[in-house]
Amino acid sequence: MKKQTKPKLSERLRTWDAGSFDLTEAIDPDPPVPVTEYDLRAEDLPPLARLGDRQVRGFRRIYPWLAAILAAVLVTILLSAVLDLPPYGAAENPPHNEVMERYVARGLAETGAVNTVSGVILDYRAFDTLGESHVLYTAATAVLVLLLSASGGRDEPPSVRRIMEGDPILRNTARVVVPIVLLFGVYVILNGHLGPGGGFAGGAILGGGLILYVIAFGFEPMEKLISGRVYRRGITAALCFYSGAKCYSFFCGANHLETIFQNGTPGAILSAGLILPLNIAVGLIVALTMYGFYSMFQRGRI
Amino acid sequence: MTGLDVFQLLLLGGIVVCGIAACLSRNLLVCLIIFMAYSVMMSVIWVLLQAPDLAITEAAVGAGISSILLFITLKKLRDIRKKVLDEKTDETEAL
Amino acid sequence: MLQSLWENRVPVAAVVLFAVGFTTLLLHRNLLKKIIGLNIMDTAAYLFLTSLGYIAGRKPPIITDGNTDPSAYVNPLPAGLVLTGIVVSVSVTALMLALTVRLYERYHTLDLDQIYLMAKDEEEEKR
Amino acid sequence: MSFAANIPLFSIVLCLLASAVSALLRARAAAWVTRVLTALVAFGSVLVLLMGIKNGAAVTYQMGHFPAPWGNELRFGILEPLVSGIFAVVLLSCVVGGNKELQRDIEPAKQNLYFVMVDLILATLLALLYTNDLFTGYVFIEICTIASCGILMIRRLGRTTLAAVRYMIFSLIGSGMFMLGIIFLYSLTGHLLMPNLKSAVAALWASGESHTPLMMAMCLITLGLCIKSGLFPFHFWMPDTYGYSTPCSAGILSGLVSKGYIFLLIRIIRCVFGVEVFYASGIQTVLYVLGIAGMIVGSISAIRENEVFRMIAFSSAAQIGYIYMGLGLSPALGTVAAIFHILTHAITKPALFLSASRLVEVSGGRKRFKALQGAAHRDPMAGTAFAVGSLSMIGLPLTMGFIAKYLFAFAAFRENRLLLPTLLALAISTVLNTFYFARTLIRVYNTRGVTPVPPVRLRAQPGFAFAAILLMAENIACGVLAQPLIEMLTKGLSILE
Repeated sequence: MKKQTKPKLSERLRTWDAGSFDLTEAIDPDPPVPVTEYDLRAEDLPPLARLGDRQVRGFRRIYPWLAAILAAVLVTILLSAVLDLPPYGAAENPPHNEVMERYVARGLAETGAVNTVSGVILDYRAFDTLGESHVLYTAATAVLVLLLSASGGRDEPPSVRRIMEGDPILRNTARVVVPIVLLFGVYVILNGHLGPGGGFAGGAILGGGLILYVIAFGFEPMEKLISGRVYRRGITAALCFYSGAKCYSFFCGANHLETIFQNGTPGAILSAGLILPLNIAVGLIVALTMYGFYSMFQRGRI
Repeated sequence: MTGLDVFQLLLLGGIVVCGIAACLSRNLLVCLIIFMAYSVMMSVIWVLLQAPDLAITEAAVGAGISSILLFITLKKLRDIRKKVLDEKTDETEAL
Repeated sequence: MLQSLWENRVPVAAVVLFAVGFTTLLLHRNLLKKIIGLNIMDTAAYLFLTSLGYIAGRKPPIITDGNTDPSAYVNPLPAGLVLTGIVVSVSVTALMLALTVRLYERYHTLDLDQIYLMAKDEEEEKR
Repeated sequence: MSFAANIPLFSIVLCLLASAVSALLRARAAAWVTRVLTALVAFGSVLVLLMGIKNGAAVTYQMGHFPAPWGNELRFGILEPLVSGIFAVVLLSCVVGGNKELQRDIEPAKQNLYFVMVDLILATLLALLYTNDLFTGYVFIEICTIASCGILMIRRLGRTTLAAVRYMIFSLIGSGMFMLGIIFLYSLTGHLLMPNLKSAVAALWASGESHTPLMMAMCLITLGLCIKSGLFPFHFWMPDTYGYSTPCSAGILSGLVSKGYIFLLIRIIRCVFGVEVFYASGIQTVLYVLGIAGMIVGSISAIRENEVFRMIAFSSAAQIGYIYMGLGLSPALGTVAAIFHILTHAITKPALFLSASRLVEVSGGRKRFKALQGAAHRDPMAGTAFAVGSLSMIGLPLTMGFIAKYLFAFAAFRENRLLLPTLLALAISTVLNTFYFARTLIRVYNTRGVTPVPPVRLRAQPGFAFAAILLMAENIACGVLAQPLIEMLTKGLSILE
């Protein structure tokens, strides 16, 4: 038995990267046909002959072994460091210091958020979160740059449309599920300061609901709600509101001025000062971006 | 060792196995499905670590949006391949 | 050794996954695999960070019944940081996937080495 | 608190707002928004700098109603506004000087998106300079990575997309390591704010407990930033990245983005690890050795290159080597020299990329050296800018490069142990630098074999002329009036801690 497993492992390692290009096999049961000049070269010649350079070929042979060794070395080094850390789950570990105590003990009074995590990310450490929504915005812009097709996506291949018009089972399921998903997303956004959730989770759920709707019914009905213009203006408005509001509260905080926002009664839906509007803005950004990603990948425009 | 500990240990073993399997699997579709399972298990671990916010976000973002994007990319790649293939057959027929 | 492995079980699993993801991101030739490796690496780091906030036997940091005693809840800060991180990793994933689509449109393969060689050929033909 | 203390926050938010609004504007309007923005940021930085010099101490700016360590903080003394001002001016000249090439390289419908990315890069550079919190640094590093990839791959060449993928892969590996380093530090100290981290790290180091994880954290953070800034042997994404992007992007990426990461590393060494701990850990020796190796290997690769853009890119790898050598040399003088070289490189490299692209443009778009024969006569302004840049890289007196090399040598004389290898490396690398820059200069000024004689002059570009004059003036002004600048750097470095 042992003799059999050993070559199997080495075989596995050798094909670890070389064999993983059966993209066609994964989704297309037909045997791969040479498609272009490049494909012809890549597939008709023996696997590594195209790499004429002997050095490259030698390097390729040791590639998987190199990978295995690197992983093993990395695991050893990191483990040696991790085993020296304070034990996991103990109450006296360094992270559980005065910072955490104030977040929990005074978070409710200072931010008005029942969910302390929301209070931390949207009030105590709001600058990080401001950066984070801009990460999403940057990525959305970069994807737009990459995938926006020159024709504006009007030459959609018919295959896309065919797949988009989902079958009756999908449509009828979507008819029931989509409203629930959207409602749940809105609930998670609005409830962010009271319970688990918040703008990011809720926005992602909303985005998922919109994507499901589009998969079932196609882009045309969605166009009435979210056109390219609505998408761009929505994101810009939400980001400007977010930056402006946070800049105002940073400025007031640094200069020891009172803001006009009140914390209200803890636990009420209209409470926690800026956290609720910020959650809505973040939710809007996330939902639009997620839908935008899908739309860009699917048809090259929004 | 309580029952929850055992459950957590099983999940931890599960994500490690899934992580390695996703990297080693040769079929890309299988690889993506394993990755989805990995994300779902990760969000359950986060529930056990008393971080429900993260669990919701990971379930929606990691297992939801990321996976949808990966699948749509795979589909897009197949479309590109099909388009090129059709053009090629058209050319040979014209000849 | 075994004792400390057990004591630090979550961070141990996290660093193992980090190493796996890291290696895949660095050395795998298939672009989609690289992206999956990236995601595994990121989530492993976040798992590590989350485990730092956990305190055995405490509740999630959502104030219930007006009890604001810090010794009743786990640490909310790592959860907040990870929330930020998850969004970062999905953004990067989307960007990498878009780059993959563009490269595949042009070279019809996902193998980075082959793409590199083809790009080099292209360059020489132009001269 | 004086009003000037609010300027860093306002600059960052203004950049973010500008980037959000530019998505709705036309390309021309977006370009003007970016130009006005960079000018405003530069002006604001001057005000902050004046305040810093007057106070003679660093100001911490509390972000919001909660004091650190609960909330975020910005922190600025002399060094940060100085660097941010120079960065903003360089960015302005890149955007103005590379405008013609931008319009050639980028589809009209996407040109406004380019300026969105540039605004975001400026915002992240400012945030990386000013932040006093490690995790904020991580978030802005990620924005910077994505936006840099954006301005790189916006040019629709296959080779550019490939370069973008490789750039992304290395950047992501770097950010992953940086993140893991932060996590290790957090698990050991429980803090993310730099001053608290510093006292906790010093206490931990003195107690000798948890030595392995602490070293691990320091190594991971340093290594992550080294990979992202392209220290040898992680420099091989550079030639493709700089060589195939549009010249404006090449200038921004080589001159500013990688320098932003190095500046963050200097901040972290000073304000997180602490000088005593870091220079006792042995990491500085690794940086020193890798820096010297990068200087030599980068220069040799540049000599072997036969394309002007890739040559400049490899020369960038060599210059990054200088900076790390200075960091590894000594905490005081060596670091001053390194920061001076950061500024030198930030001012010189964009000038080289922009002028080289003009020279290529007037030589029929071919990048090979052979095609560049006599190019400086066809566009004298580009020729002058290229000459000044090259001489500064070689280190001729009156330029910034000379002062930088002098400072490196001066720092080496104070470190007896490292005197000989440093001087030797400086000498070898200067000879190599001279070789390939002089070769190129002779090529572009030599008219032998070029028809017609005298060569036809092509129409000058006002935008490029503006940028070239701005960068050359800055270079020579800083080279001639180096003494006050060095004093400012020394003072700034001493109040950084």
